[in-house]
Amino acid sequence: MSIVKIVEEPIDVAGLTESLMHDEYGGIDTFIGTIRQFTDEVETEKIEYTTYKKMAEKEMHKLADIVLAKGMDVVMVHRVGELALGEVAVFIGVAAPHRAEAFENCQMLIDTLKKTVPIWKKEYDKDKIRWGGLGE
Amino acid sequence: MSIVKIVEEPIDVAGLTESLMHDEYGGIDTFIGTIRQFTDEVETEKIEYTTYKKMAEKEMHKLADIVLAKGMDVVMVHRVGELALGEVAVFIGVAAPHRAEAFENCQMLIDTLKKTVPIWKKEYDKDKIRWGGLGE
Amino acid sequence: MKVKLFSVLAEKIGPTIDLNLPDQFVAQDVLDQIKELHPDYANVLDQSLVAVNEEYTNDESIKLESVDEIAIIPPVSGG
Amino acid sequence: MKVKLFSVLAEKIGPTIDLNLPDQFVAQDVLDQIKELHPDYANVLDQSLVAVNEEYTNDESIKLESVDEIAIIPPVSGG
Repeated sequence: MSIVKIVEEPIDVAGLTESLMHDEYGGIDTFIGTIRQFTDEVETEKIEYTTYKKMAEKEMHKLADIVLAKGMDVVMVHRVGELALGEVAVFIGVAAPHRAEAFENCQMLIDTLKKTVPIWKKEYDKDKIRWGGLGE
Repeated sequence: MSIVKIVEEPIDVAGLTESLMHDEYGGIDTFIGTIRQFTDEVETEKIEYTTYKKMAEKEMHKLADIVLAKGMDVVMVHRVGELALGEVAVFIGVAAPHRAEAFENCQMLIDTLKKTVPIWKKEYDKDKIRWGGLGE
Repeated sequence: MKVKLFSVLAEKIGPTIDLNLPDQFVAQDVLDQIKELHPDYANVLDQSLVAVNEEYTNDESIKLESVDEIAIIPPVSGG
Repeated sequence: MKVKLFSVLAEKIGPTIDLNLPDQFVAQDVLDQIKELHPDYANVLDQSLVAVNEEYTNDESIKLESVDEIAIIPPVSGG
């Protein structure tokens, strides 16, 4: 049931949410990350995500397995390629018997994904191009 | 844009999630509460929710306003009537510029809703009927 | 004064109950009057709050003339 | 040995770079060799990790014969 992958096509938020609905779980927490227009003063026009796909999916599975081992269901999908404003870059979802653990594990998954999964963003901002994650 | 209401018909999870997607917000956290089959040993067959609707919506608006005042977008929808296993009872969603505040406020909304909003469940369990929230 | 009932109280007693409330009273007076009429539900009433005009009340004194609507709120259990 | 490059390094240098790695080495040796060839990207390389066979490495000693695939991982920025 668990879905963990990198995709190039648009993320089907409704279908992935649906996949987390099971009679045995009462609480589902989902996180949806979209392309934001403004970061403080900086205006973004689009973002290009690239990945080291095999390793990225391996790292995502490591994270998902931690949550699956606790008896929850998990969805982790990240899109790569060129994304326009408002498009969904990442969908994380956790279904659990109780809501506190759904929130806790969903947040852990997105926080850790951002630190360990080899995906990179090239941000086309109005003033210049920025590479995500790089100190200047 | 904010949607806050009590409904009798099935909750449109996909449509409500969609309503939270805006170019100005990068992070959306949603909580979906469904009818769970088992709570420890107790097997549930269906749940009937009733409400003091006018007051419930007033209390929900009080909560939503706290989050709206912080510049986020909010959805809070609770369904009442008779719900079968797996059906969605409540949908809470928060769209925010940054993910930490989306998680924090979404969890605050569902936690507080469960304490203050006049909605009651009558749980039809296999062994007997249970009224939610009542000490015995 | 018709007092609205919900949840188990509505199912057992009915959607409203008629009480004679004085010009000035506190929430506990309302709960006590119902308890006297329906001692079987003392346990639920002891866990309930009183809402006046769709707002929770605590221990404050309530003027009958300011009351448009009054309701007993058993422990809530939405979500 | 072809070393995979990603993100800004792939765009500026190319998707792979050919290095002569000894039988035994550490991650820093790989980064240092690339730095020597492309001093302009020293700043990015100083922030990068090395992955061997799709696993992050730290300071451990790596045997060339155990390496099927080696890649430079600049600071990640998904999500």
